[in-house]
Amino acid sequence: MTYTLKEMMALAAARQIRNQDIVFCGTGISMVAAMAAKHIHAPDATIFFETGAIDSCLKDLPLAVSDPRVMHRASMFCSLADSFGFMQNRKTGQNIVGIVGAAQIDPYGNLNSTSIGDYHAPTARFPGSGGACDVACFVNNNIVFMKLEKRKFVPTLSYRTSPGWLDGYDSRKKAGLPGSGPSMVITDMGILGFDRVTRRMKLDYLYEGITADAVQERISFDIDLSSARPFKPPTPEELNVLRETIDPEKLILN
Amino acid sequence: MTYTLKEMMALAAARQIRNQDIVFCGTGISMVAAMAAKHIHAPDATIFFETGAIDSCLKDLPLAVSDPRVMHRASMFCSLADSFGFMQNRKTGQNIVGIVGAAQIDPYGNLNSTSIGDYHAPTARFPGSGGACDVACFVNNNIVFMKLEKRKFVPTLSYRTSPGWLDGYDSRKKAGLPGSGPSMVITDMGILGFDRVTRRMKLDYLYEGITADAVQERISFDIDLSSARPFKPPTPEELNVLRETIDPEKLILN
Amino acid sequence: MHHASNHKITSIEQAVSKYVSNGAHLSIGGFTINRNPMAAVHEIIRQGIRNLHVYAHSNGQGLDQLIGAGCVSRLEIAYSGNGRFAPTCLCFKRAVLERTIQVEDYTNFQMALRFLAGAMGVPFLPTYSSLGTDIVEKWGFPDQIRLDEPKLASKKLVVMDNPFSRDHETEKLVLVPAIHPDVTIIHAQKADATGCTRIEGLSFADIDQAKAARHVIVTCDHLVSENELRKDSGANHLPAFCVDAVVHIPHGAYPTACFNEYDYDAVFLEQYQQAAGNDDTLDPFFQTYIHSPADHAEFVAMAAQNRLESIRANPVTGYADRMKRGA
Amino acid sequence: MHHASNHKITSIEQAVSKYVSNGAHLSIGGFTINRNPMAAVHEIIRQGIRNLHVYAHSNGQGLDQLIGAGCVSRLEIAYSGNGRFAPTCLCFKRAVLERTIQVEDYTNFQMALRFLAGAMGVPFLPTYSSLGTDIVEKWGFPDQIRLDEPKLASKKLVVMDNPFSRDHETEKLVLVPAIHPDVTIIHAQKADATGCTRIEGLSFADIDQAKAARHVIVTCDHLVSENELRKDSGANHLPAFCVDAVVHIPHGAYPTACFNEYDYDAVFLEQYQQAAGNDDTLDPFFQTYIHSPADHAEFVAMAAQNRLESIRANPVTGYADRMKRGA
Repeated sequence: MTYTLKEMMALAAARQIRNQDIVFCGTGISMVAAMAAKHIHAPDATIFFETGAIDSCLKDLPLAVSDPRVMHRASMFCSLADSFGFMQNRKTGQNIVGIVGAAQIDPYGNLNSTSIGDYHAPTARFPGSGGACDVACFVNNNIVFMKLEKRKFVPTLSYRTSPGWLDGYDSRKKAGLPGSGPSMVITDMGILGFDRVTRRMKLDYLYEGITADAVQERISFDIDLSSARPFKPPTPEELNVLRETIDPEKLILN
Repeated sequence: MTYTLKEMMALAAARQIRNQDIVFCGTGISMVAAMAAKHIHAPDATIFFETGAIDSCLKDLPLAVSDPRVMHRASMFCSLADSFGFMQNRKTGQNIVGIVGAAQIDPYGNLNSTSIGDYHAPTARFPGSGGACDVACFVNNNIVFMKLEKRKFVPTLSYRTSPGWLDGYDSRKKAGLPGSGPSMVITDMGILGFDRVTRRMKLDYLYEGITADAVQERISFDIDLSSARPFKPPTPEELNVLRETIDPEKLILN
Repeated sequence: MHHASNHKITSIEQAVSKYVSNGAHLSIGGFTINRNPMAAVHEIIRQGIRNLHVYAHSNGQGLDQLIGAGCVSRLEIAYSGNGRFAPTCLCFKRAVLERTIQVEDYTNFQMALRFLAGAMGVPFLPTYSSLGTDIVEKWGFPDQIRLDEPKLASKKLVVMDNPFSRDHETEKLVLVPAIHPDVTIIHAQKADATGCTRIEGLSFADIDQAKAARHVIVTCDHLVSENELRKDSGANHLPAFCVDAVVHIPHGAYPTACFNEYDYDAVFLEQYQQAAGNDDTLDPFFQTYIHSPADHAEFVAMAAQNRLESIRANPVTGYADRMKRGA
Repeated sequence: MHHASNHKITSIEQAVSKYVSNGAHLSIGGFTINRNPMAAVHEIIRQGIRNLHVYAHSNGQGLDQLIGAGCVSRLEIAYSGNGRFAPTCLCFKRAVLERTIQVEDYTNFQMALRFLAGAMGVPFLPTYSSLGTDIVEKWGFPDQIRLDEPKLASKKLVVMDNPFSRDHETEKLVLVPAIHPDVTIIHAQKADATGCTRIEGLSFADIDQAKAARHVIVTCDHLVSENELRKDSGANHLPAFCVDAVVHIPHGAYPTACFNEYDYDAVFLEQYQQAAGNDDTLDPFFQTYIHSPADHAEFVAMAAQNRLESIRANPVTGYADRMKRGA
């Protein structure tokens, strides 16, 4: 059964979600992942939006975290301040899985979604943090979604919008951040992880038919490729859920 | 028409409430005063409870600020934190009239509602601040309700629960408190005010048939009696509202 | 929708015995004579739990009974009156004067902020309240207690200069520390089997008390379907993931009020006041009303006698607007 | 009940001209493609207001149009995307790259806390968010702007040590300063003549934005009686005393969504994206849709064409669940 790399990315993220997780969803592919997880293997996972919709029963794919579709049969509504409070609170925050994207990532999983070049005279401008920095500060299991491209995987960020493992080792803890750095980076070619000690990016999984060298070619800094292993391709059941149930209009998986 | 001093106290407070005021109500006689004001001359005044009932339409006299009667046709419900936020917020706080009681008051209108004697081994214990200290810190027009008794009007407090004018002059402003000290003390014999400069207590009004000396006899420190003037006794209409509409069961005005 | 979460439904015996141990740090919901989790309070008394550290704003009836039964050794509190029924709660007053409990005084806003800080996951929140007062100057707990008990805040409060002030004259602020109770118990009108909870009428500080706690017990007058609560998401107050135990107890707040369900029982609250003044009258009162009844339903029937109909809430006003409350 | 407060009802022309002057500090409600006060945004553009200082979390469509029309000179913001319609809002991006606006970046939580601090009347609130990032390190506004403009916070933020820490290793916190907009404009489903306001569905940060502001304009789809709102006090969000002006504008959030009323108009939002990329296309777009129509109703009729029925909310789901959104 053929599939697109976008479908593979969505399913790779979906598979990380366990039945008792609270999933912080951003716009786009992370919503597809969370919806897929609930339909496939984690029916009790709680979908949680920074806009304040808690435990939404998504019937139609939202096109933004403020889309009225996120309000569908939620267990409750809260304010922006309250929803981030659930993340900063250690009792609830430790059970939250964050899924975020960015324009750039560095070897320690720090993210830039603000600008490139001089902050006061940038050559490129992105939307800014939104809730991404907040979730990256607070939660214990943050998953990053990025397409592998040399201009996205860079040794140094112009602007560090969201904290990853900062400068590696225990620098994140020393900075006083309550949650953990990113657990993985899900790309369109494989899944990157972080060394347990140095916290530097490394290659963990390769999608079907992708080589480790092909991954390294799309990253502007050297990563450890030695522990790469194959990642299970999508099952027909998984693909069917994505295509028939979650995004039949191909709004995201286009 | 005869009347009790409790009725006079309630009406003295009611007359201070203007049509655009937001009235912070405690338990007991301050609720009677606020309800009377709305029925007599300030129909648009907003009755506001620290428990979070905003703009209640009181139909039956509540026996506590958490009495479900305070929820009757309120314009909204909010949390404790939100309700005190309305007071601390300068936009709304400056329009709030507080009405509070206490066990003891000193010459500068500071209040004790906590304990007498050593704080760690007290000889008398009262309920504590509740919201009284908060309202005394935040609002611009705080009215104190006290029965005149020597043991209640004392030169020095064992415990300063709620700030009045602190040590007089500009000491309150220097302490960093946002609102103003108490505007008056409504007693069962007359109304006490505070000197504009020294902020020391003085006698402003005497109820019908009460002498200035009789007031001074019930206060354990000397106050200026020289500007005392007579206070208008209750009108039959005012008394009728109190007795027939507000507290027909004599739950408070007993 | 959840599929396998009905395990949160339990009995009040089990919920209390699992989450409220000797020495636990406890907060209860409600305010003076309204929506106190009375069935849970009675169960704590019945189980003879001791040395509780209680965090209270104006929790009223439930708190005073816990103190009267000897369950409490330390208390952080803003207000211990109970409306017209007690200018100062009697058991609280006796315990302070007899020095059988240790007390630290805050204001209602400060306690609300402390629960909010706990809910938000920050160590403190700032306020202007209590500047210039003995709330700032006089601390209730000896330093040794703070040192020995890591769950307590390391300081009662901290006064700081406003770092955003533009003036030479600094503005001061009072930072009040977060509270993280081991367990918060609230009573709500409605909850479902997953723990999703709806409070009708005022919620007081219940929501932040629950979010701040390590564990949460919800007792409810009505156990309803998930489906029913999800029909009006905006009316709900706590999501399932904040709640550990759900106990269905009709009249669970009696003798305090529960909006839309029942009013306070002024007669029984007055009977409590008559008994609370000394142990000679209070012990038999607790024996009769707490230790003897087989369950909360039997207590309610015994305590309310023929008044249950008269305290039933009028569905229009939410309370018993024809209830006689005078002498 | 209020007797003489109907004077808050006004027209959008009058409300904007009274409360939104050149150089005003403004915040608008809503979030990306939902419940932006679009009728008010269009009126601000029509009146040619300039040099606005805007406080935004993720305000999306309304904010980008204000920037595109040249109304904004300074911006404090967390996010300028617009869901699937714009990964980065086009007018915002152009204005930053062409340096026609000055920007200071925060996070969504920080902006929410800053409005909450304003609502609560404190100068700051603490958070752990943004430690170790350039949100802390890189400040957008030159110091001179802060000196010249007393309405601005004196610092972007302050990092402090946790005064309640027991450890030698101090915990750090970021204190973010309160916001007090001159005016906040929100759109709600329902309001009454006194200003009491009900939002259905998510309220985002609207309530704190309103409480923090010196003046508040509420536009509403339905102007209802005081009596109707008081039947369900728990469903209301702002009391009368927080609101200065009430404007009845059906479809006042169009082309953004309004829960229970209408969905976003995906087609028109896409048309805006096609126009927003440069002034040659945007100017005529604004001419056609903002300057030419006699009022908001005429704009809606022109913009939505035959789609008004298809974006009407299904009363069961609150949105147009049969609306075609794909290509």
